[in-house]
Amino acid sequence: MRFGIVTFPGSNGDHDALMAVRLGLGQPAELVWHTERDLSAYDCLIIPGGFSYGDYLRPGAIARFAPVMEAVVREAEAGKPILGICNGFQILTEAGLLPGALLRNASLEFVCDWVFVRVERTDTPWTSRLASGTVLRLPIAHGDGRYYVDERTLAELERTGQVVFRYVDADGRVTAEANPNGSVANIAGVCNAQRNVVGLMPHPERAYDRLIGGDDGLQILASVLAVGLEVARGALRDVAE
Amino acid sequence: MPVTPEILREVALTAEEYERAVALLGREPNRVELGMIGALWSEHCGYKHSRPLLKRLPSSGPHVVQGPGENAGAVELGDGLVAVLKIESHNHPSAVEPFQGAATGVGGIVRDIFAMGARPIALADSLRFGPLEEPRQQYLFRGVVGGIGWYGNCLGLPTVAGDVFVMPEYRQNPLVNAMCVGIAEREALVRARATGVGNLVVLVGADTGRDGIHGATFASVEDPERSHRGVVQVGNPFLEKLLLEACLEVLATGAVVAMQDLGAAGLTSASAEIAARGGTGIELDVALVPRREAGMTPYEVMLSESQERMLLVVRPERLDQVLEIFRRWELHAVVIGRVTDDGLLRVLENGAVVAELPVSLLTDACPTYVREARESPDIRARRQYDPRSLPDLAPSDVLPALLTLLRSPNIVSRRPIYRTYDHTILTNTVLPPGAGDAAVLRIKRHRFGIAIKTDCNPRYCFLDPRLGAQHAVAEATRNVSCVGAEPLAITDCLNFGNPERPEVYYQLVEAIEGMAEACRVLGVPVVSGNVSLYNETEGRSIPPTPVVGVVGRLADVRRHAGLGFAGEGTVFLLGPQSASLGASEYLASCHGVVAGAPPELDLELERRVQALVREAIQRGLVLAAHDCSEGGLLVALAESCVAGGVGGTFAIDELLAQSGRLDETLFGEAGSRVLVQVGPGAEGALLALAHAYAVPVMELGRTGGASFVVRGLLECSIAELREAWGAGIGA
Amino acid sequence: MSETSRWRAEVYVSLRPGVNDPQGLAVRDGLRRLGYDEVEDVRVGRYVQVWLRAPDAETAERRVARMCEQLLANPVVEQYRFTVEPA
Amino acid sequence: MSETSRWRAEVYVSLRPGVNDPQGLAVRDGLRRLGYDEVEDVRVGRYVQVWLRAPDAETAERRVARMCEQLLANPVVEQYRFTVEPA
Ligand SMILES: Nc1ncnc2c1ncn2[C@@H]1O[C@H](COP(=O)(O)OP(=O)(O)O)[C@@H](O)[C@H]1O
Ligand SMILES: [Mg+2]
Repeated sequence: MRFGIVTFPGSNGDHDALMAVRLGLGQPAELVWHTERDLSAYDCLIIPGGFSYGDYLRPGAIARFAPVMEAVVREAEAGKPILGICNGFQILTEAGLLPGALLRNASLEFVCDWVFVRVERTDTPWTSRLASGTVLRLPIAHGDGRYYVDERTLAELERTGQVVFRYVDADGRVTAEANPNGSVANIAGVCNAQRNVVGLMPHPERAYDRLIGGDDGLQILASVLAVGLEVARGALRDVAE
Repeated sequence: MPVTPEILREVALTAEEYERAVALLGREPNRVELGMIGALWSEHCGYKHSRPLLKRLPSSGPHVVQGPGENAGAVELGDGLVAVLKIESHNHPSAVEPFQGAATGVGGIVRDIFAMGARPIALADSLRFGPLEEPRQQYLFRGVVGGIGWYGNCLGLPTVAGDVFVMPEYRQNPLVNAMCVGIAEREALVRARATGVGNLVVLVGADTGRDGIHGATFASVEDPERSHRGVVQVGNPFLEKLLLEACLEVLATGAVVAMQDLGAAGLTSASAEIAARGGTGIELDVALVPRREAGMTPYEVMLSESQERMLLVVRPERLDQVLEIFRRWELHAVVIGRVTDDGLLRVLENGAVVAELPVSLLTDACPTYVREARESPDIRARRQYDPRSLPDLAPSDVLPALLTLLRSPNIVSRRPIYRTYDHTILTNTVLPPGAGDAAVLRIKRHRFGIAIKTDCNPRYCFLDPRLGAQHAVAEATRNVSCVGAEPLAITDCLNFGNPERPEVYYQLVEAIEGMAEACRVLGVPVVSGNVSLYNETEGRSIPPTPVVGVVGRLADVRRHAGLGFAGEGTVFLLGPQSASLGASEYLASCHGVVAGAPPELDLELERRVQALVREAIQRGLVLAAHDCSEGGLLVALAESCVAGGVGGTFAIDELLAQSGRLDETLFGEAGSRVLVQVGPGAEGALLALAHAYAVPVMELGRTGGASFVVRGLLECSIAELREAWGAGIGA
Repeated sequence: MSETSRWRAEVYVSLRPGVNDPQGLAVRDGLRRLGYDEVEDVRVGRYVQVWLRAPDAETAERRVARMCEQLLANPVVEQYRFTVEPA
Repeated sequence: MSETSRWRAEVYVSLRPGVNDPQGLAVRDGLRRLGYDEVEDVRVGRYVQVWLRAPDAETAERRVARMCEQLLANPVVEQYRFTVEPA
């Protein structure tokens, strides 16, 4: 399954995503330049972390207008699996592909640590192989990760099941202490109404090997392979007919 | 043009130095030339006081691929790879504007690394402040840590190690030393030598503004806050990230002959240095330099210290290829001049010559000074102090003393700092900050890994600069050995006061000689470094602070050790069984006394202890290893228990019997001491190994449970220790 | 661009009333710690100055308004206000 | 505090002229990429609103000025301007 990983000026998690997919998943992956206008060659897309355009003005605010984003929007509407990680999550919310906004951490400090997140929904391509309620241990590294939506929208997201990941303690309980940045309802990740676009602040692409602290991230990245299998089966069917 | 004393003060040249310049030049330099000479003859660029002394540091060794003299040093790692390392100070700018001062310090050291053609993979920072309870120090602390995090995090480099020390003497002069480590293919290393007459000089990166003009000179005079002139530099890590990626891509094409970052004294220093190293000349036209502001004079353009700029020497026939790559990265790159064969640095403005100086005059001809060295009698007297004149600690006071030490800013957890630094990016971090005595990084697709740490106990150096500098080398390398790595090389940052004062010059000489001796015995060369003098205000100098940054190599990165005790095991003390209280954290924190002689250091024993620890780890005998530094034995035991979340029961009766004093036994400090925890069944092997290395070894007790017990002396819960230590620095 | 003139816009971006502003709270507490007990509330936002060319004030204002909509403010969490004057 | 009234101060903090403003440059380039070619320059600063109690406008202004000196602006790189009005 071919992964496309978008590099914006200032992206710095693109190479980690590349390594996670190649070394961790053993799948082909390529970096895609921010001026690219055609993403049809890829089976899924990762919008990686970093500081696109230095996070100046607002994280993701300037990157969302990069030429490649028109293609990203097209692929999103076409239902292609897209994962926004950290700054990628911020870019997708700025672009309106995901609801809400990511504000300055409540602590006002950048925070780098390992946290626990609970998988709330398994009906997205990025969580399809996980059991609901699974607790994953993942790294975070961000200064603007406080997820915000107004109450009405929050209720809507909960109703439609668009909350995909929540910060929890080691035992899977949603607590204030487990919330590293003041996100509403401990939200660590959400998806769009169509469910194919997922964004989260934690870094699954930094957790693909025990030697560097853990490999829980692979479970997220591997989930999307199921979609790859579907695509492959479809192709075989076509050949058969 | 008659030179007035004002003009000379402006460019920080003495009358004698001016006469020297006139004599060498055979005429009076004009204002632009004078500014250029002043900048390159400053302490910061010219190393006037340190150059004669630095020669004493050993800089060669079997692993050394590049010693001092280039933008950074390099050591062999194996499989054709080298580690490139360098440390640099940004003390004066950080005293004026802590956030931007520290941030631009990180930017500068990173450029040094990729100028060598290496990909930066990690940062470390060594910080010194006054008492953190004071609002001003809080402001400096938060600003500095915030600035380092902002720049490093945005660049996408993990900050994985460092050290912090607090002493009142740093109030007016905080220290900010940043270290960067990169990896390169040995064959792909770039030297900053402008060769090939007719090759083009290309400037790339930020537009040039009036930033930090005279930065080099202001880093060479006392009292940063008053002496500071020019516009404070504001860093742009975003631009640096583009510059980093683009420069590495450009270097890979082979179109580039040389690359040099623009740091202190900007264009003047960069062009003079590459020409000097290349044995050539350079001609450039300031009118071609992209400006951020209108109306800048040639003087300002040549001396601007605007950040995020690089100078390249490019083969004319490959220019388009180079410019195309920079265009793709949306970077501004222009040809501003060419390499000549006349050994002159010729500066034009729209074709008209505005300055023309022999390159050698700017670089080699810089005067050097050997000053009078005399130790301050006050410090000598302090060193005579006998800690044993104090009443010994009562058993009932052991726990309070331990908790006081665990809360001391020089021991308490550094988590509040490194939690704001991205240390997982690049997915190489095997032992993150706090997990081990040094950070451990893997090198993807290779079996070996590297370890990084900085250290320097300025209290030791204050009371005995020679011995203190030896301890700095010993502790930094010991920390690296304690994670299982063989120290390969050192990069040092010599932070001192005004060398024109005999007692400061004495400290400088002693520290360098001490460092040199330790490096020789431990077999670790100094491959790069930096000197920062005049760190003093109103005649009050900082303690001598020769910060030592070490890079070590683990043959098999999977074979490493952290400092946290892991479950049940036996804990041994390796190394000297006696310790002393002179210059100790205990004296300072519990008695408010900064005096006495620092612990003696047997460098031969140090070498054996480190070799022993490394072999024990490589053989897989070790569950945890932690060196005993500030706070001594009991603090080290407590740190390893808290870090591992496991208690233990220890006995110190034998040690106590030898010393006769409780305070000395529990909190006394000594070099060459390491705690190791081994699993059931490994005890014999460790003892045999210690015997083979002729290293004293003593069993201290066993780990397990949730309480911290020293037989007959103290019993408390790990939680209580964690509460004290875990409060965190600056809290 | 010959018959255009130069304008300076001042754009004030602040968080919407509902959105809490930890930075504002931190500044408020900082001020109180410095003895400014009279401070009741603080909100921290962005102050963006834009110098642009336009034939007339109306055009300048129309363009700046679009800049705010598109880039300078995020409608999900922020509100903005601006002024335009000859530069 | 009984006879004091409520005031709202608007503080505009910006980088001193000549000080490098990477954020301003990034926003300027961003706007141009969006087709706002008429944009010549952008500077980004802080917009701080302070609600405070004071007996009269003069006192309010004097206090806010001191707040700016002490905390709201960093004199080394920043300059400020403010207005005070009844809230
Ligand atoms: N300024 C800093 N930045 C990042 N990490 C730091 C800093 N200071 C200390 N650390 C980390 O905190 C841990 C403890 O540091 P230190 O007390 O210097 O250890 P030691 O006493 O063994 O030298 C180490 O992992 C060190 O790398
Ligand atoms: Mg220490």
